[in-house]
Amino acid sequence: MRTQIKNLLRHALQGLMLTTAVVSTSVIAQESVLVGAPLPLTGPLSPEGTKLQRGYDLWVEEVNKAGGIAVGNKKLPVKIIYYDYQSNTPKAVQLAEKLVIDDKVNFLFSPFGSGATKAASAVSEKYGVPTLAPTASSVEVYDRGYKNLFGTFTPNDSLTEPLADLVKSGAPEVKRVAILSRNDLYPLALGQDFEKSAKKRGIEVVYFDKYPIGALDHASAITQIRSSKPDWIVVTGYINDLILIRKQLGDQKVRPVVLTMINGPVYQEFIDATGPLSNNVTTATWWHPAARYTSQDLFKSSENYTKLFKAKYKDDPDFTNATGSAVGVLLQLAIERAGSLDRDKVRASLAAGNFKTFFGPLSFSPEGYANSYIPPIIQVQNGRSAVLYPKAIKSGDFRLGLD
Amino acid sequence: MSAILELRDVSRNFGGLRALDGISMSFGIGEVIGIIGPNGAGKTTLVNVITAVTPASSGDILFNGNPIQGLTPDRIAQIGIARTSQIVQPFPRLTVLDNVAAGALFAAGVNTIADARSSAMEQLEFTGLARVAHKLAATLSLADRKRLELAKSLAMKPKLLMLDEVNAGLNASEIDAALDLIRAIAASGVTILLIEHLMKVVLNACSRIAVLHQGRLIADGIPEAIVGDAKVIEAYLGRKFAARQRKVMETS
Amino acid sequence: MLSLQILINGILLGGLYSCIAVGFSLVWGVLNIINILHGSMIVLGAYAAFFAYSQLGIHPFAFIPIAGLSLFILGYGLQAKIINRVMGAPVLITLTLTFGLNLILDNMMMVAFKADYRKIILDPPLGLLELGSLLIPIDRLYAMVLALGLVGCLYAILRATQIGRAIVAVRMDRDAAALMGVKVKQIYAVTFATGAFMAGAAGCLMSVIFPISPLTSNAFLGKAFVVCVLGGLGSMPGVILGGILLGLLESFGTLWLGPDFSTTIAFVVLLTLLMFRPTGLLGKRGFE
Amino acid sequence: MNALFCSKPAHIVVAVLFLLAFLFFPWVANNYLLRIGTTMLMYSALALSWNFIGGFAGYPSFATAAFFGLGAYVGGILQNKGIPAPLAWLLAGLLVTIFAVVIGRIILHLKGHYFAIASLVIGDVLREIINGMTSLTGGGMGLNLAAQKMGVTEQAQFFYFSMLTVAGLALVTTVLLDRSRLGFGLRCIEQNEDAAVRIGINTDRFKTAAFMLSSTFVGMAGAVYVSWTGYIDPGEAFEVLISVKPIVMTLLGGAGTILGPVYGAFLFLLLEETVWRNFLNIHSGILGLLVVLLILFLPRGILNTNLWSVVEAHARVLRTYFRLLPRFQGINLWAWVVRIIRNIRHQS
Repeated sequence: MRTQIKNLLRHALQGLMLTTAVVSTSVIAQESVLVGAPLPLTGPLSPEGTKLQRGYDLWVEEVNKAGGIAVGNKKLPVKIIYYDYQSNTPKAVQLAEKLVIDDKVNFLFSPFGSGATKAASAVSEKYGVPTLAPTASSVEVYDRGYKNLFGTFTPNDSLTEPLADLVKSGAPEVKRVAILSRNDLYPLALGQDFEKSAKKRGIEVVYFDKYPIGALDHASAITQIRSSKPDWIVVTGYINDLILIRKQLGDQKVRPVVLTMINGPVYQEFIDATGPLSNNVTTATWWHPAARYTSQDLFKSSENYTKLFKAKYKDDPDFTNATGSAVGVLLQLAIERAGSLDRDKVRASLAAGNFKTFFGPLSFSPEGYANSYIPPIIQVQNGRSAVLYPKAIKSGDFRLGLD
Repeated sequence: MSAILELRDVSRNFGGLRALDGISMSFGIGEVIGIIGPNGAGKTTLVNVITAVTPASSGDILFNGNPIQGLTPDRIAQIGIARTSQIVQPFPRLTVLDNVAAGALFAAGVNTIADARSSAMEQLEFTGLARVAHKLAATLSLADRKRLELAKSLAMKPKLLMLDEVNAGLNASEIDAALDLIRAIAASGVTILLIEHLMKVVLNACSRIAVLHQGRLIADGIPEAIVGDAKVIEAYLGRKFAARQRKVMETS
Repeated sequence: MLSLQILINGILLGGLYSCIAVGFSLVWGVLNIINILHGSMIVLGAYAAFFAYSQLGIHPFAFIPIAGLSLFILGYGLQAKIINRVMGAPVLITLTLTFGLNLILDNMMMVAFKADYRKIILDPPLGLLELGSLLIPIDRLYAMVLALGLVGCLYAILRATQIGRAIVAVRMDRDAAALMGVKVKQIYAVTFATGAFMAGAAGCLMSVIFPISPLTSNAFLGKAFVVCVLGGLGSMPGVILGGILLGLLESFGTLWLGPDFSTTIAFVVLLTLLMFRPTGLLGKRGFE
Repeated sequence: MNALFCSKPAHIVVAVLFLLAFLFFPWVANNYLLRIGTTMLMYSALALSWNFIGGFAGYPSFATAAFFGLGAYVGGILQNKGIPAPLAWLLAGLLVTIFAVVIGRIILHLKGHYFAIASLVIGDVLREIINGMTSLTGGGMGLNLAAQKMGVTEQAQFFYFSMLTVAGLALVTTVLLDRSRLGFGLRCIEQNEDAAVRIGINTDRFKTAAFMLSSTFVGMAGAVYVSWTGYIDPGEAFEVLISVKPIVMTLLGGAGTILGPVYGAFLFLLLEETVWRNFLNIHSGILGLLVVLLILFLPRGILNTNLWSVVEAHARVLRTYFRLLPRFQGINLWAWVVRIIRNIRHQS
């Protein structure tokens, strides 16, 4: 028995130390730039997790192909350390700390989504590790005066405001809006921003309610929406919710002038799973392959990024893939400007902003979210997504009604 | 002789069925009463009603002169009414000793586990289970398990002990041993209710016999009286036989 | 008008829930086992239907027997080889075992199919039934029919066939049945397999109605739970009743308290029912 | 009176060493290991708590998550209202205990599956309610705590020792319970409730007591946890795995034993940290496999079983199972297991 415990302890420590050992040696010599990225590779968020990882991987591949990141006079290759936090926020926090302490990473990419980012940012703040958030858009994430958190997403209202404008101008007959939000940090915040944007433009909010996470049926909520006779329906949530709700809207022949769903319709998955019902659904997103930014980063331009992504994955990049690569190039540019891996210097150059990336021009508010580009508005038209706004990359005209 | 337990017009209904029908009787201290009757006569129901497992539908039950209906089964056990059941129910993964100690601990008001164990040991000596005191109860033979039930009940320091078919499944010699045990217990001033459906078992053990039939008390008296009682014979052997019996008696 | 449509929604949703729960209830009733695998089995059936439709163009409804049968086999294997080892063990043991098995199955599906949501889009779509301004989505109508159908078949099987009577016997008194020469272990396996069959059948339907992914299995399981307890264990009519009751609760809950509380009242009702009538509305006593 | 190991001196030594190790761990560990240690202690507290109702009384409670989540939210809200952390933890523990008594009175007359479900549903109801009370709990937005004004290492150690205290309290309670009248009665209830009533055990009161005990430390752990991570949302607070993991751990170590839950938690975390990390996308499957093997071969847990007999009984099967697992980090699992068990055998 005694020996058993001894064995267990020994193997425990072995197990725990091993990863440390491997990494830390490489750190001391600082032969590469180490970035830590906790990802939800399993569990409910695994689809998003894998998308994000693709984005990261593409960037790493390209950087290292080009010899690495220029730090001062020498070039260092990039190494990302991934851990799966199983879509479980506490585990994400735990792994973020492991990455900082054990794996001695220089910088962090935050976990997926606003909730986990918010939780994990406490760790990076604690250790003063500049952390880039690829997928956190709710201002609640940035409202704690943290110095180390920088997000590539503009706040939610940067999606709701232009959309509301578009509706106001493109569909003047729209007077009444109904909003249905998933009761979850990001979708709920988004829903509330839609409420504000609509009210601001004199559009009456005739219905606003939240549905629980994991709801299997929306029929009765939809019946109520129907009876409140909205011209515009806004639904926020994740792809599975939206697929189901779109279908059930069809089941009750609810056909508003405008149907907005965030965020899902930008994914091919959504179009495949809803078929014809996906037509004329509007949505907004932070990036779209149709984007036409030219950049200083190693991707040169949005088109080129799309091309490279297609070459690697035989698939169009969506905004989650793109933001994954975007935090990469952002970090790279910041390091190269700082000319060192020193966290304070890099933090400073991040805060300075003015990065021209394929994802768009990136500068950050004092709180740390991007405030420097206009996220495109998309509408699904005949099974393809067309950009309605901004003008610069417009590829389709706003279509009203549903078929 | 003062009564330890008194039943006044106690009835128990299951839906339409009247399992006990206006039973009134009383038991004196140190008495050994046999309660007999064919299957379904209501014997076990009577025990369950007294122990509040299935409360009486009507009537009064007095223990030491105090009404006890409305008490929960565990309270009943604590005030000194113990029972063994047809199907033995030991705590399989406790030692024999602890099985008995449990009785002492929770019913006899012994406060520490240690004391409970020591008083349990006495009961084991008494019931002749000392040899297996530290075995797990699950490992005992049926006869020993019956003894264990008995020892457990005794450890509860009962004033009234109801033995429900203790002898079922025992061979002749084991039954005799059991009966000796029972007499010894009675001698220590415990009132014993011996529930049996075999008449012969109770005849030589009991000072008094009560006969239940279809939930009614049809006879209550000394063994000799009971065996001659026509209603009893009828209940047991059916009307025809009873009639013939009567003829036989008249002619002689 | 509004509440009439809500009523219809509720009943249709109820049909869906019954459909999900029927196999689960059978297994619970007869084997006295909570089959945590049930949700994943539904999803598995749904995937089978999905691929049958997208690859071979087989209509999901036509595919019901095949999906059911393949799950029947899977279920039989699982029961005979693994679960039978713990039959009659305390709740905790059986529960934990099926929980573990479910983790494995879920993980396998996750590796095989990824977590992406998929859905069958029927061409032509099943469409709607319109009664004045009242709308009835036909796919849900089918779900109701299927649920009733499955329950009906089961009822028939349990009454009419040899094996069925054996199942009933085992449910009522396992030991007695054994004495009567019923091969209890085998009956258990068959029953479990039948439950799996029904999961598979339900799955085919779900693939038309819900976005399918390994992640949805728990949602299905949860509903099956509630339906069974509401309706009463092992009572086949109870499954229908429980399902519809749950459907109505959620629908009117949405109307009165808002969608985010719809599930809450369902749970509260469940809890209250457990307090006062643990065996559910139509349940038989003795499944504890 | 029970198959506890505390009879054998060798075991006592092991236990003491094991516990001492935890006392001195912080001085050898870095912050991450400290975090693992804290998690391990949290699991121990949860498992020990479940052992009261599940191990001693034999009632399959799935209410752990409910207690944990409630404790977390109460603790978090109180702290945001400016109440010092340790006080908030105590209050959380207290409130959860009261809650448990109320609930216990209601659901403890249920048995088997029905009790299991009822206890499971409590967590769901709480989740929905807390989700709805947005103004107080932040609803789906989650609840945030102001970051501690402490150095990194101090903080790590502070929470380690806080968790150690909670787990320690749970352990002490277990030891006391095991020797107490209450514990004795609970074991009787676990083995035969009817007989327990018959010998004068007030089963309602006893079961409620066990249920109550199983809540207190979980509630405190939840509260400590929320101050530790600084963020909680309904989804995680009432995550069903929080109810399931302690059960697996306790079964693994040995239900109804004193240190079983602690050993179980230790082994469980050991697996989580060593094995599963090396199998990124199949670890839940491996957890499942572990559970199944556990139920099939060790249903009564390590401390309740003569491991050697089990291995001998299933040697062939076990070997094949272990062959399925690749060697990881140079340890040949099979040889390892056999070695361990030989050792135990020599000890006892």
